[in-house]
Amino acid sequence: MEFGLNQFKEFITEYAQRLEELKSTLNELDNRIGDGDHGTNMARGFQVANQQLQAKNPTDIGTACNTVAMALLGNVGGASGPLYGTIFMKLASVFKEKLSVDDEMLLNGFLFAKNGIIERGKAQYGDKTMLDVWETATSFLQSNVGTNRYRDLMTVVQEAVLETRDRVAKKGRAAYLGPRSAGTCDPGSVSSGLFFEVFVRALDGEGAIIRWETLVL
Amino acid sequence: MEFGLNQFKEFITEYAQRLEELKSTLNELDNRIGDGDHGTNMARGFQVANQQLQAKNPTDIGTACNTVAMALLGNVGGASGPLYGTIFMKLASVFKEKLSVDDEMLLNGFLFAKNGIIERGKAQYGDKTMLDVWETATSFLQSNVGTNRYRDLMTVVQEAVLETRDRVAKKGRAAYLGPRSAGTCDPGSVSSGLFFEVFVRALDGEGAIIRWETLVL
Amino acid sequence: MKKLVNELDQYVTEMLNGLVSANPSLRRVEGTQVLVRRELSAKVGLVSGGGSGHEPAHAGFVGTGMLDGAVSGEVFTSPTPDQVYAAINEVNQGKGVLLIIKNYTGDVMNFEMAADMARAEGIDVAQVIVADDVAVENSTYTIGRRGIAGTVFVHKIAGAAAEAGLSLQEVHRIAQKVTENVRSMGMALTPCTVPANGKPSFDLEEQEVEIGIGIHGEPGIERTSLQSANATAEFLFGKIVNDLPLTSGDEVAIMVNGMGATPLSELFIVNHHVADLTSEKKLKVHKTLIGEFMTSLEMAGFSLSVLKLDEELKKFLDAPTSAPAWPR
Amino acid sequence: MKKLVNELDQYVTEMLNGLVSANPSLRRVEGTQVLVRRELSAKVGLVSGGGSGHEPAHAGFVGTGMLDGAVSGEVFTSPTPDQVYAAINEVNQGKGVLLIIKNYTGDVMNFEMAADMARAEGIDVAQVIVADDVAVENSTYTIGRRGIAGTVFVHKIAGAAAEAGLSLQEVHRIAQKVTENVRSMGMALTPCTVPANGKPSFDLEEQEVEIGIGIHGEPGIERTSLQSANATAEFLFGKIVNDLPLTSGDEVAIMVNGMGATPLSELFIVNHHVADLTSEKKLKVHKTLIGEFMTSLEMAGFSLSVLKLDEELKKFLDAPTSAPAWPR
Ligand SMILES: Nc1ncnc2c1ncn2[C@@H]1O[C@H](COP(=O)(O)OP(=O)(O)O)[C@@H](O)[C@H]1O
Ligand SMILES: Nc1ncnc2c1ncn2[C@@H]1O[C@H](COP(=O)(O)OP(=O)(O)O)[C@@H](O)[C@H]1O
Ligand SMILES: [Mg+2]
Ligand SMILES: [Mg+2]
Ligand SMILES: [Mg+2]
Ligand SMILES: [Mg+2]
Repeated sequence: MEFGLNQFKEFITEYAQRLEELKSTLNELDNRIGDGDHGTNMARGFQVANQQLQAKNPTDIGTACNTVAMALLGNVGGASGPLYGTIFMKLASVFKEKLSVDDEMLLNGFLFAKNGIIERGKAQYGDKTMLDVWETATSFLQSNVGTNRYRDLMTVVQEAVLETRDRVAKKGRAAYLGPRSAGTCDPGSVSSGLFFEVFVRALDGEGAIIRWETLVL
Repeated sequence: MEFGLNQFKEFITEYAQRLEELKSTLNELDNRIGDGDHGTNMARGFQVANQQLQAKNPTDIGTACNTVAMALLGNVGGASGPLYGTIFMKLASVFKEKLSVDDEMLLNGFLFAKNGIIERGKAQYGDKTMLDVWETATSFLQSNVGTNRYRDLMTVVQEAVLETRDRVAKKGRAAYLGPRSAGTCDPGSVSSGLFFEVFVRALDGEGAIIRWETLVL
Repeated sequence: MKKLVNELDQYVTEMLNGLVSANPSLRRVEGTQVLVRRELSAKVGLVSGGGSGHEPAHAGFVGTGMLDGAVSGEVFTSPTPDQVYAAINEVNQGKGVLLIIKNYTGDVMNFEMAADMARAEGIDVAQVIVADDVAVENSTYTIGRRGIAGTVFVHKIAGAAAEAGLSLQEVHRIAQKVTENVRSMGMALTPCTVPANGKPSFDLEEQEVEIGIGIHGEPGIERTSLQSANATAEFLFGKIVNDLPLTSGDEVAIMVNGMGATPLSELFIVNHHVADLTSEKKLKVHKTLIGEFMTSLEMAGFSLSVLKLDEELKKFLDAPTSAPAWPR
Repeated sequence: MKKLVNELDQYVTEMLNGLVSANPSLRRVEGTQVLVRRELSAKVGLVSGGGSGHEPAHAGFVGTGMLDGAVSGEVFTSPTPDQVYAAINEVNQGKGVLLIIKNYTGDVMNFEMAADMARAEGIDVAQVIVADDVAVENSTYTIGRRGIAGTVFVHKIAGAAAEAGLSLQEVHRIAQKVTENVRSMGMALTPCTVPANGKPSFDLEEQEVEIGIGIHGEPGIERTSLQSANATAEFLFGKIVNDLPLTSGDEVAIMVNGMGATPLSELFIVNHHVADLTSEKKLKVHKTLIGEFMTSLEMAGFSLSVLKLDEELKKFLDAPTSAPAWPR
């Protein structure tokens, strides 16, 4: 599989659009165990990212990732701003000057991104943060090499998102709720699940649309 | 008819008790067209008046009225404090040193009281204040001399209270509502209607208990 | 009713105790609901007050350069004459006392009775009645307009005049000038609940508001649907400047007063547009006060006040005060 | 959702404009959501901030003797690093800048990234992370406690130290001392509604309250039934003094902070009992602050903070400031 510059741009455009659609779902989850702004934050940030991508029209994926990273860092705020900003900065460093990236490079990018989340957020797997999804996604990709791995990725990611529901948060704002944080899916995990949903579709043009609003609420 | 010191004391005791019973009705009316405290104010004031009457145990009606007046002036506040305080000060001046008062003296006392309300509050008949009730009551007593006049007084007073409902207030807090003050009985008129209800019962031992809560709400 | 309270009949007493224990410059007059400055100076005394539930009014404005004494009645209930008299008597330093009264039947009657009592004791008492609420057209009723948040400007300016050593007659003249030049109007997004009553003062649908409210939880002159902050500010501002003769170049002071539950951020948003409106009218805004000055318990909403200034009023408005509730 | 607002995406911008136009001593840094003192002096710079919705925090504490700059993010959303960097850059007078950060993942990450940017530009940046909320037991989670209203004490005391001309290292040491000696805990009677979200942050029954809340409308650590003001004060005070080593004779400062919609009268009632509790513990209350300092939009409820004082902290706590939201 190859992932080209245009696919990347489509990916961002669609992710921004899906975030807008799921804004109130993400806000609602964050309301239950946080402060109710995760949907607003993400939708705002990726709308700007998408606009800047159109405006600057970068000619390689690395630069495109950087444009997105800068837009997120400057427009998301909260915990998710630095974290998603870091994700795209790390992707930028791996995809530097590339017009298109292959499976291996993609995996490498995601691994770098995941490690970026850990460095910045100091969370561990199981802490009920977006890292839970990134850990699951990257380790699946790492250990499953084969034609269907991107479609199957979605099954795995979806499960990872839903698995955050019963966990007690150990990092982020939800952690202050203690045991009361159990019972609600982590909003950042949902936005990261959505990230992979849209990515898979951008990659092979077909991946399913997941009805997160019914799954996670 | 004669109205003696003990009857006066019973009158205050029962009025205090009835005010306590009707407190939330009076508050509710005042909520609709005022600030919701008329019941609380009156119940608080007459509770203290009753206590002080028991404690000081005055030996004539004039002194008893004065005791009540002072208790009201010092414990009611709002618009009704000075007005009911004035009522009892005026009664005190007419009933000075009396152990019992007759029909004529009662009428005289009520007329003085009514004029006291006018002096202090500067309202006119029809302004949708307690004066509407006092005007009606005193002019009925003045022009109807006969055995049943106190029982009939209650019919007249009850009507006078209910007639305040459709009026637009021209004095007091309800006046600021303009036309919106129409449709609700004036709370001060209700407490004054209650005054006459309890007075009639104290006088002849039989007058009916009026179900103000259903009539005025 | 959901409130941080203990026994309801102790509401005012506990409130005053909690307030005094946080403000060492205040003293409660023994056996009364009167708070006075701990250090009184030889000058005209200023007393204001009214029902409780308007905090920080009135006790928050006791301090050098503002009030000498504040009388608190029960919640939304004018204090009784003996309480007001106690305040007058306590702050009187032989130079006379000015009463600042908001125009409500109860307040006026109780304060005037107290003034009579004090005069009978040989104390020189003057009074000013504040009636700044333009919601009610002056002509319709003989009772005159209500006194609302504009009263705080009277406290401040008359207080500074008294602090400057002016005579009772002069302080009274200046207080009167403020009342003649201040106009206010308020609106509510939600009702409030008098603790002893336990029920909301009115019911509003999700998008309804009350326009032209007083400061005691009363309904306003009309019920309308909620408009934007800008449109709301414009409406109140329009009513006010229609009534207050202002010409381009005039200097004004503005007060955006929260009714109790309105986030400060919303009051700032309102002021953002008030600033536009004043500059359209070519008014010079000398000072803007934003915050809670004269509240109605936990009511959401605000009032807007505009005070037309001259050099004398400006001087006293800007004079220093130690009153805790007057903003820096 | 019933709010005095215009376009929701202009909430913070309009709020800042309305605030600046009322406070001539503040200036908005062009193109940012940063407010700074109009007159900066040659001293260590102090920057604080966080999401909006906590008004008067943080901009209300900008003034001589307190902060030099305040950064406002979207409502309840930590500001982005470029905004924080703009504040650092603007207030830096060559003596270094102290960042006062509340311990939330987002705040810490964004402020630290900004600090890195500033250091890369050669600016000397130190930081203090406030984690005063005793609701969360320290041991359970590695994230540490939240920063809540106690932060305002850090603003005040570190601000006075900077104003006195102390070095960045000294100001940092003193700020650190405050964070080590301040404890807070809050409770909510009602939720609040983030404007862009439109829904209440949680639902409570008529007699339910949330205990141990943060300042972003989050639910607390537990939901209980509403107790009396005294019992509530006692509970929070107990949690605080259990955690803060205090012995009889110690001097403290108290803050009773309204969350946004609580009438001041209720806060006074709370303080009435806090005063009893401190005197039972034989603590000497050097200063009590009552009012709104660190709010959560229109949430009803309050937080209690206790700061253990020594001579150094007392001196700086009592030092003058011109910040509009610090009470006289
Ligand atoms: N330390 C962390 N490491 C990884 N992810 C985190 C961490 N803290 C928070 N998150 C993620 O951020 C999400 C919350 O983002 P958002 O609501 O936008 O920010 P905030 O919590 O500041 O309001 C959480 O749902 C969680 O997935
Ligand atoms: N000027 C007046 N003259 C006669 N009665 C009045 C006048 N103003 C008010 N009242 C009476 O007082 C009642 C309100 O009393 P209350 O609620 O105790 O005081 P407040 O209006 O100060 O809250 C009104 O219902 C009315 O009957
Ligand atoms: Mg959030
Ligand atoms: Mg009333
Ligand atoms: Mg009243
Ligand atoms: Mg947030």
